[in-house]
Amino acid sequence: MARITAGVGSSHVPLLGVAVDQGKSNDDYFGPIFAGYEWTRQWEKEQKPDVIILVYNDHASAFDMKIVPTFAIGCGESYKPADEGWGPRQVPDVEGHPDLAWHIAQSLILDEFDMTIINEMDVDHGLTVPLSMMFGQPEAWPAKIIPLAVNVVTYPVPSGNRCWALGEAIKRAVESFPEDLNVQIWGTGGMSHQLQGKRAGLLNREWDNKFLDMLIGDTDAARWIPHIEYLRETGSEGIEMVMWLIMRGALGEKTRLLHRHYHIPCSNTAIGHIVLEPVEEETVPA
Amino acid sequence: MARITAGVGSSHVPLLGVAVDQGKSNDDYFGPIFAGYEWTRQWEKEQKPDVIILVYNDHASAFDMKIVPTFAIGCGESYKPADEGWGPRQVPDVEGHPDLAWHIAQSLILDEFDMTIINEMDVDHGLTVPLSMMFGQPEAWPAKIIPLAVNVVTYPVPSGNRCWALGEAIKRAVESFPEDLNVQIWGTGGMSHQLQGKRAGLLNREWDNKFLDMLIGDTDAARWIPHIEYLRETGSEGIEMVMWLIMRGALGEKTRLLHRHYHIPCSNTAIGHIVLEPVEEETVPA
Amino acid sequence: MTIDKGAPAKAPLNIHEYLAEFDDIPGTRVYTAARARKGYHINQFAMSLMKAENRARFKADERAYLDEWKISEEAKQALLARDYNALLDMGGNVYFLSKLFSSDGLPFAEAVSTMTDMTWPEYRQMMLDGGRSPEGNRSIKENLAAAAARAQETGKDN
Amino acid sequence: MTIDKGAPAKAPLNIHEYLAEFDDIPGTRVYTAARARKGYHINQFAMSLMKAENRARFKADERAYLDEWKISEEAKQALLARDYNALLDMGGNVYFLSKLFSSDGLPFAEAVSTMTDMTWPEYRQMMLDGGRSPEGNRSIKENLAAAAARAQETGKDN
Ligand SMILES: [Fe+3]
Ligand SMILES: [Fe+3]
Repeated sequence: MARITAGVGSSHVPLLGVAVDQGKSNDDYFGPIFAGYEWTRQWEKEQKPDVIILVYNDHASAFDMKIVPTFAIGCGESYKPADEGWGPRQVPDVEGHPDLAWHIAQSLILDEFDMTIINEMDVDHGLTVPLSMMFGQPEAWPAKIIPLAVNVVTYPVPSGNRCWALGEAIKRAVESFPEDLNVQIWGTGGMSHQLQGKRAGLLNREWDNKFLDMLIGDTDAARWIPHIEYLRETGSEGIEMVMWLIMRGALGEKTRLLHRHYHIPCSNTAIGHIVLEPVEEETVPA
Repeated sequence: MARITAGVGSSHVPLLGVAVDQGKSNDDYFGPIFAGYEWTRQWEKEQKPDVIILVYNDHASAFDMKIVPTFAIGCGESYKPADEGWGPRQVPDVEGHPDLAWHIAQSLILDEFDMTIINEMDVDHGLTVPLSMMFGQPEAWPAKIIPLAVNVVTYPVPSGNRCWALGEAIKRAVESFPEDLNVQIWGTGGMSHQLQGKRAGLLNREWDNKFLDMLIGDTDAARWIPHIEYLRETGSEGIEMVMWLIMRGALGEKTRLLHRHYHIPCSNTAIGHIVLEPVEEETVPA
Repeated sequence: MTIDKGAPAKAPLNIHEYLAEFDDIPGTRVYTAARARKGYHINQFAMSLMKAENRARFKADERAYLDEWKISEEAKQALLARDYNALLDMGGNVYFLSKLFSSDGLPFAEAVSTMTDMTWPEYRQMMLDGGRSPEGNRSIKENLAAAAARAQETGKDN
Repeated sequence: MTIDKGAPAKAPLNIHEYLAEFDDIPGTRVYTAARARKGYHINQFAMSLMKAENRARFKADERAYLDEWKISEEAKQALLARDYNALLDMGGNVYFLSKLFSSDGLPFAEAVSTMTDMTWPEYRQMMLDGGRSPEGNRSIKENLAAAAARAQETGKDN
């Protein structure tokens, strides 16, 4: 049986990709950011996940205004890095896991989530930057990836509750896949940032850290945070944090903290990073 | 306030479009089919709906296998008839109602339906044939149309319960739109038909009529019919009837029958057609 | 006919059970993920015929047009032969494949009839007579059980 | 800061209330349906710059390239001037518009700084110093109420 063994949260700022690609990750500006990912890189080498369900948002790259899916799951064989205006990132193609992806997609639809199935698309920095942060610059990414793209651009984006519930359903789906697979789920985006207007540059260290606190243990308070609170407290693009709730929901009732990192600033953004593992209660088989 | 004043169910067999477009709707074969729509044509002339929420499925026309949305709502200004292999139907373009469509889309997402928003697409016989059946051959369609495309091609398609619940949410959304609009909702597709394999040509008069019965009055039994039952009893393409449940769900707890018609065969398909109106209970304002 | 059984089936079905039931329907291929994946390029090819310029190119040289697609030789032969049952077995779906028979100018019913064991006039007559009955067409298992029961009955009679 | 209030907000919000709250955030345009509709072609234009050949054509003659799009003269002027605040007012969204400043070779933070009342070095320094504080940046109404209270306070003192 496949199982979700860990959840990872991480910002996915495009500049981090630039830093990796241009070999700047040890300089004065980036050094402290990347230092906070060192633990995770080592840990990932030991964990060797087979598949990562990578929750991210498409930043108007694969989807233009012609079609805006709320939840889109990538069931394809592979995905190329998108050209976001300065040419595609020179990173490996992303290999999918169509068997598990289709299984999850089918299970979610049966479970009354109104998924959009994607077979071909390019993936932007929202997906490739977390891979670079966690895996560096390998010849090929060391795990298969199931992209799960969430609309956090056009309002309303899905509620925190809906995202958390989707995570719960993903957990059920993974656990009903017969093959023995070590599956991680990553929630990316955030933390506080605002990329537009006179309020641009807003950061909120205190709120971000309370949010990280809420992902640990058995509270589900974070699923009830209304959108307006993200907007007021964490800037207009802080709403990306709803995607972390999908990750958290997929870890079950209780989590244990393995690693945590927070740094201000990176470009316009507060960098947050967390590694969690599910704490399974002893259950009597049904 | 906008309100849903009626629901219409109808098959959307492509051959009916051919019959209209080639002026054959009075011949021996088509005459009895079209006769059953006469009542509705007169009634629509009196009703003059402002907007029709037209639930249909795209038959691999706007959406190929690259992207398969479960529920897609058209928020665009207008839509052209699709070229399904023999050139586009020579019928008027379909004018949208972006104000109401976006309002419904936003409300549904807030209500935790994971909608895909569509701004540009062509519409196939699933949408244009019911317009021809209800309105004949006008210079321009006499109502604005909000296309609601449901995946009934790639399995799993949405459950009957989810479709019915979507209808209920559409009712709430329409009733929270401030403008005074007469809105109808149409559910199209079906009834029994199988377009593939050795079992092709299956029709089930008895089951289809029980299904029609279940749309009338205050029963919600139809929302619980499992997919396998549609497949066994009504042929592989009979599953299109789940779309009628969205229409039924949007009419509220109770309906009254205004018109009903059933005819076998049209091409490979059983033609079913029903007109319903919601029976509102007297409610004390909250 | 289970339509009027009252109990709501609210518990979420397991996807494996859900899919397994589909294999029990006689003469029917339900377009599941497995089929969608297998027939991906067949179906994408068929949809390409929605453009007049592609239809023209296809008609001018069917084989050359097919060679542009990631399709097996077997599938290309089935497409050239318009062998729709073979194409269903290879993951084709009729809503996609309809673009091919529409390009050929074939009516839906006539194209569909080629998948049955009837001629087009026979199929057409069956439809005029009320269509194919669901009796004996609902379940492979039920049909086998019924056949076994009949065989036993016959055995007893002997 | 309402993050730790316990009560789950389970009742579905009305969309009008939901959207109305967005207008209360200082210096922020939330990308609602209204903005998405207004800025549709501005945003679609920006996305077209994801193709190298389109970038080349745009750079060769910006005006000519813009004239291929259903965009108002005002929006064209704002695009030519890289006036991102004006573009936000016209329904532009930064995730789309980023394709324009990326084509220009401008880093995200520098492009974003042009929307504030700071120079790029000032903005950069603000970020290094911990970013813009949420204090006084949460709510237009709260800010007005606070200003009114201060004014009254000042009045009393006199
Ligand atoms: Fe992002
Ligand atoms: Fe249909």
